[in-house]
Amino acid sequence: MSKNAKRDTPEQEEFRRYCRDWLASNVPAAPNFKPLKNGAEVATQQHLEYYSVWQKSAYDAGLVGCDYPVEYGGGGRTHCQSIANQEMLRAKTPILPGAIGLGMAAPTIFFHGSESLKQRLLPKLLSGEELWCQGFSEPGAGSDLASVQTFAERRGDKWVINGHKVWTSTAQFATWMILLARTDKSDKYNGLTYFVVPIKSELGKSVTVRPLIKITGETGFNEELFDDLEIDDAFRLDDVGKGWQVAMTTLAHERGAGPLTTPMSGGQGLAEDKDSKPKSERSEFPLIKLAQHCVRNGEPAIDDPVIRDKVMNMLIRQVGIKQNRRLRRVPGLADSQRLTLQDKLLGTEYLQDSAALALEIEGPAGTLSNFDSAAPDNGMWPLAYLSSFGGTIAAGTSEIQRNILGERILGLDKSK
Amino acid sequence: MSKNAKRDTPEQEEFRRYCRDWLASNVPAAPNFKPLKNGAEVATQQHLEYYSVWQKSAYDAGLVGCDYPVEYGGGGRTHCQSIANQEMLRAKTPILPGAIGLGMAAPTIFFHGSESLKQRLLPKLLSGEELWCQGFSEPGAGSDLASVQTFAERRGDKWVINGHKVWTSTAQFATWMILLARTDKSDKYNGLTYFVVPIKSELGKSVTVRPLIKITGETGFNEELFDDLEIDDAFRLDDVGKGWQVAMTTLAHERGAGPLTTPMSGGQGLAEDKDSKPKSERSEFPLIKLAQHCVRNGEPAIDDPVIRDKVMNMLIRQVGIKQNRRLRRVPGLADSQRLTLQDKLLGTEYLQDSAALALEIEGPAGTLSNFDSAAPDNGMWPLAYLSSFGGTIAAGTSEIQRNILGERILGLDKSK
Amino acid sequence: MTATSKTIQQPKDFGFDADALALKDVAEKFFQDNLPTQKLHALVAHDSNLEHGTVSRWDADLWQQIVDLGWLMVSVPERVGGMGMSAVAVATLVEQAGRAALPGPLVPTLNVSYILGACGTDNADAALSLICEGSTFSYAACNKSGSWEHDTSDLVIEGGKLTGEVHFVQDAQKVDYFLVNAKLVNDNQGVDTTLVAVPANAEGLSIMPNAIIDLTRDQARLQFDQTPIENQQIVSAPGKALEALRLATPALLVTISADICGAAEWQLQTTAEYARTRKQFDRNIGFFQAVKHPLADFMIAIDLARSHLYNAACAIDFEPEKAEQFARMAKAAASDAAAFGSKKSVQLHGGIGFTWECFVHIYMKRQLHSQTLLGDASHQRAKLAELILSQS
Amino acid sequence: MTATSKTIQQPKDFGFDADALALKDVAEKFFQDNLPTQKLHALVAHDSNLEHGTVSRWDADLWQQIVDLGWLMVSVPERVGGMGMSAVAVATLVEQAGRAALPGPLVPTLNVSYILGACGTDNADAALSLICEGSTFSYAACNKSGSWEHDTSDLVIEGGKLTGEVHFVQDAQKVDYFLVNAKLVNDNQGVDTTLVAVPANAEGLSIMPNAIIDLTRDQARLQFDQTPIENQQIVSAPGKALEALRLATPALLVTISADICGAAEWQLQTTAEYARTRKQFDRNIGFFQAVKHPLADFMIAIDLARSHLYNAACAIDFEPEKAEQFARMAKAAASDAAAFGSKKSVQLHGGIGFTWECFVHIYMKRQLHSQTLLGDASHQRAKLAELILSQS
Repeated sequence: MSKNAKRDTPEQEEFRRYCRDWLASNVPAAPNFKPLKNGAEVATQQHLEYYSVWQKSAYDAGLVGCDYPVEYGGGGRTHCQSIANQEMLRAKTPILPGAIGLGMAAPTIFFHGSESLKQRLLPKLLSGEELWCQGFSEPGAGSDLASVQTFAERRGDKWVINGHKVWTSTAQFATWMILLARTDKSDKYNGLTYFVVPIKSELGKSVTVRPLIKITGETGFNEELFDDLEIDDAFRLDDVGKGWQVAMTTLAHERGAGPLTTPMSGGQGLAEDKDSKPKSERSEFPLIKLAQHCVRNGEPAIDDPVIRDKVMNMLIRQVGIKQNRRLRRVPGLADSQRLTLQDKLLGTEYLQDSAALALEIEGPAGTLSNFDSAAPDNGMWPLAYLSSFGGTIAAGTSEIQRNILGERILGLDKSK
Repeated sequence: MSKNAKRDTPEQEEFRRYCRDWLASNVPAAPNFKPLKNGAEVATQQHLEYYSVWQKSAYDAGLVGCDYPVEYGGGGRTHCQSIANQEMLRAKTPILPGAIGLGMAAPTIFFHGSESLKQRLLPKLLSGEELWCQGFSEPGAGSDLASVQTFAERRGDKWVINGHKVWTSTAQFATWMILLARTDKSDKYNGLTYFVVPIKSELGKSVTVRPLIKITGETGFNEELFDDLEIDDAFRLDDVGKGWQVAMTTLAHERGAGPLTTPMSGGQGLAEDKDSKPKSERSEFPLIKLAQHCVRNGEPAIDDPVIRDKVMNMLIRQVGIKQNRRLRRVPGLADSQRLTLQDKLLGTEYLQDSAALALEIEGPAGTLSNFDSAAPDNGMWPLAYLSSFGGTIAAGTSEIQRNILGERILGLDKSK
Repeated sequence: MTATSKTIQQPKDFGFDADALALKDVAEKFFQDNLPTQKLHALVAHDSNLEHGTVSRWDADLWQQIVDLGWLMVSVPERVGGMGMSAVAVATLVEQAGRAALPGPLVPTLNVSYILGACGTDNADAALSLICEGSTFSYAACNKSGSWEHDTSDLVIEGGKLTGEVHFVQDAQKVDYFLVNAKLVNDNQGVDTTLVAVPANAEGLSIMPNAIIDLTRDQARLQFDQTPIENQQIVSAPGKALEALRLATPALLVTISADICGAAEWQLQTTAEYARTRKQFDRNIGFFQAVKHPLADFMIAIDLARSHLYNAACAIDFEPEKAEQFARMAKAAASDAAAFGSKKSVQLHGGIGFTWECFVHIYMKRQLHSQTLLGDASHQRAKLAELILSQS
Repeated sequence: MTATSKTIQQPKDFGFDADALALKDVAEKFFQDNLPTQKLHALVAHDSNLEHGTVSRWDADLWQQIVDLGWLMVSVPERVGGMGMSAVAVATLVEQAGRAALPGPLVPTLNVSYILGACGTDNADAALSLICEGSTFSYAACNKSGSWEHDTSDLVIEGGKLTGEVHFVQDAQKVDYFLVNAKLVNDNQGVDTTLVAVPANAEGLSIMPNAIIDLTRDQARLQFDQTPIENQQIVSAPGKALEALRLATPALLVTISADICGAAEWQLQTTAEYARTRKQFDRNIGFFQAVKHPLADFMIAIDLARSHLYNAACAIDFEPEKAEQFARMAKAAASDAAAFGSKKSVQLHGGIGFTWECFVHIYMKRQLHSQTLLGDASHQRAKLAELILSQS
């Protein structure tokens, strides 16, 4: 290890040992379905059960929520969640299904919720007994989050909510939703208020959840319609009109930039630990193998120097992204924020461009879907290309990412 | 000829015959320097003399300014300038040195000048006895022409001008300048006024002309400093505060979109008539020959399939631009304005990208300047690459061109 | 129209005459009226489960109208009862069909009409007559690896029986006949590439549909097992099939390029319309140069591709020695324009562009398919280099 | 620092330790203080007539300070009196020099120190001692066509005399010695590629300067006519010159990539500064996405190139079997970043960017030159493909 690597504190050291011991005998057996890579992928009852059991077990052992105070169901430790995360990654545990709850709702409730909300909501959130979903995006509010129109009207001690939210992962399983609503139509930024909303109990009544069909024909997201949903004012976070500021806390934690470390578990189902050195570039870079197997006009595609040039260019991008992630952790050598803000753009555009190149390599066979037995690589590439637009559009489009880089890093005037 | 080709009117037919006859015995011998391709290239006294003699001779014969009224020194004809232009192109005559005068100053004076200015200025402009230059751009007013700061202060019947103009071709030879000046600092668009300014007579007094050195190390443009230049109010075109509207007339004619056809002569010094079919793509597309002669890493560059792919891509662009120009003249098949507005962008970016590719083809030899005897193609390519930025920046940058296309053709909101 | 001048071989207007203009205008209106995008979406995207994606639904009534308009025979020579229109006219018709993303074997049938026209045999003329009567064809020639060359078919005719597999056959579940490229084994003269017309319901022929991404087409593998071939089914003259295919190649490239250009114009206009009306940050998104400039670039790419398209089409009629060169340029330009524009059409629609209900994915998928047909852009450039460099 | 783990061969921090950090910081401040861009411009751009462009002016006093700081010997092994610093430290030093567009033979001398270090002979060590004493070197190996391979030199040593021409020699008018790649003709063993140190003032050596575009370097053709060579000038072991060159190749690619990355960062910051302050249409032009997004893309390209740079440098010390692969990736990424960024740095400066008085052209010209040194991006990708595909 280099001199710059951080040392554990005594508390962390002890906790690391504890985690390691506990994990040695408590990692569950692999599921009998293809392991998921993150909580947003939970799609079936079977998924839900397997991962909820794991979250409860890890929570009970003190590995989830360890930095939260004891009175909110946490472990009362300091800077220990990252240790637990590292050890769970190392032990290739299953993922945690409560990703939106743990990563976004929990810190927001912690920083902006009332004492009673914190006591009521956080324990079951951390244990995974209650699942959460996020109600921010709307058909008319994508890149411009502040333009949400879902309206909450005050009626005495209650709020009545009407509107339409979209792109909600796991809404079909969630007990609660964090919801950004408009409470004042005359002020764009100061007219928003942030609520926690019980949706499961209102399903089929004032809340409708419908699956959204993606460009690929698959489901995976939902939309929700609110029709006179009535909630108590106690479900409001922070003041009326402060919704935008509260949402910033949520987004900061979503991007890993908030003060609270998100509990993360996983490794099971991931091909490679992203920090460890792969055996060879070729094994984790599928385009070379694809180009060796596909025939373009009578010759293996890899023998076409134009294809080769493009494949090498893509390999260089892939290795560069990995090294960029490595570089950002070296103080003195690089500006960590500058590199971190590039990550989403780099990753999502790489996936898109490499899938497009795969289709070029495949030639006519690139027309075949994943349901055609003759499709190379089981038809994953056309699907990967179409799916890649989820990456370049969601959570800040590539266009917005470039704005952020130009504005926050280069100090250019805001484009909006 | 196809059915759609326009037929000459009887007047045009007769005039075409006259031009052809006259040109048959009056085209001057080639100069003993490399023939220039347009009037803006006039750089030496020798150039000036040779081309002024030609312009005077063509004017006297009635081939220049033929559509202007007789009282302003014109030929009093209708739609005949295009005929003269076609015939002069065909006869490969020398270029006309008064390009800025003929193409920009003359129509502006014609549409906006007082009767006495028209009578005084147009005859010597058309005959080429007096050369003109254009004073629009300033260091702070490039893409945003309306932000010119050169100030004209009214003092009774006079105006006193102070300021700084840049990117002025042939200012060192010009008798007159068309000048856009600010007369009201409080109103951006309605605070501009348009003047014709005698600069030669004021040289070394209240007007200083200095050569600007380009990125290539060459000269070719000038900058002018005005220090209390006093002119008569009679030199104003149109009303005070109408400068922006007058300038639009100038720019429309610069882009070939104005009602008056610019006298154009030439062909001498041009490799190929752009409307006639070349013998082969190879002869007018120099990159193939370059790639056959240059060696990249031991092999002719043309044998490198990656280079080949790029060369073919560039050839496709070149042929496409030519066909785009052809297509725009076919009614019913294409939207002529949509295609015409692309022309500047297509042409200038093609020159830039093809020069960049040439440097790639040349490899290490691309480091050599045009003063090195070992440089391929006499070192034209590094020079061409550097010069190409003149094209993508001047007369509406490529960025502005894309705005124009998006706004005027696709109806998108103005970006400014 | 003549091409007498030595320097000007092509007419300046690409041979786009009054007849061509009329055809273009009729086609434009026809598709606007009869196949608006919401109708197309209801037709081909009604089921989002791609597991069932082995046949694209099409509108038989609409198709019959197209047949009745005579559009299958626009490129059939007049001597066999066709309309014998100029290639540029055909290109403008296909552009309009592409703009509507028409499901149906228009391009495959036009392609076969060009190949049959180049065969010049009585049997070929008889097949052309079938087209004039409304029959549809698809050309079947690809081996398993989807080669883009004409001489790589794995099909064999021996003793009057056709056997073997042919892949990537377009609209195979919709056409009445296949024009099959096979090696005729002849005891005396060895093996000869031969073109044969085979009815879709022929004995021993199994049509094995592919599951494909494009929702507006279908594609299949054909399996021939001892399919009997009569002499009158052989449409190419002995030893002349490859020559006929070579002659028809520019037209094949032109039709698919035209389809791509038309679809691309739909993508451009639909995305521009969205950019004119969709508000984010209190502005129509077309205000932002990150939206405006890609759309301008897409427009330019389309117009360059269209310029190449008409140049290539015109060369088919007026400058045949250059036609393949120009057609390869056209396909390269069209494919690149489509790749860029498809991507932007989805991206600039944002979240809604990622949903099944938004129409842009239908066109993106059609374009992805069209881009590879007869070879993608880099393949065209490689072939172009061969053509150009062999002239030295 | 160790590399014991089987899965983690490289230290996570690229071996960027306290010494490296100190060197980087000192270099950054040194060039800021001593070679601000206006001084560079006055130095190298003082004459705009390129007819005189055969030598780049440099600042001898500044150069002496660099020598005194020991920067010529950062990569010379400690056993011969050098500083023996890690490759990543050297990379950060060269980055700072590149950011200042330093005229002077720093990179050529560092390159030669790597080659000599790989030779491992007493004569090579003696040459390294010269570098420690402040002597400068340039490696001379290119044939007329500027080959980027190591075995194509046209120079021949026969009977103790060196004869022939070598091209594209960097900073040839500034260095004290050339490290020459020549074929030694030996009656017994045939021909052997050999590395020879030759003083710039050697008998029979003519230095024929090129007129080049880059204003911050010079370049020349060397003509050797019976230049006498003593045994102690031969620095490579018999039969081992190509092996030494192969070993040094990653370092040669790393130094030029570092220079490019540094210069690119100058281009980015200078253009961003302009975009923050230049007003058009009543806004700072950085407001416009047509300015902002290319600058963001340039930033990303630079940072990817730097990530590759340190990975390649680190591999030289810790993972030598991967070093060439990573170094070729680094040079490809750096060259592509420079090509894109140079273009944007001039374009986004608008009219002023097209003038000689604006500084951006100096960096564009240096980058154009750097891009081709040791092979441009597509050459690196071709070599990379060979390396990767030979592993199967």
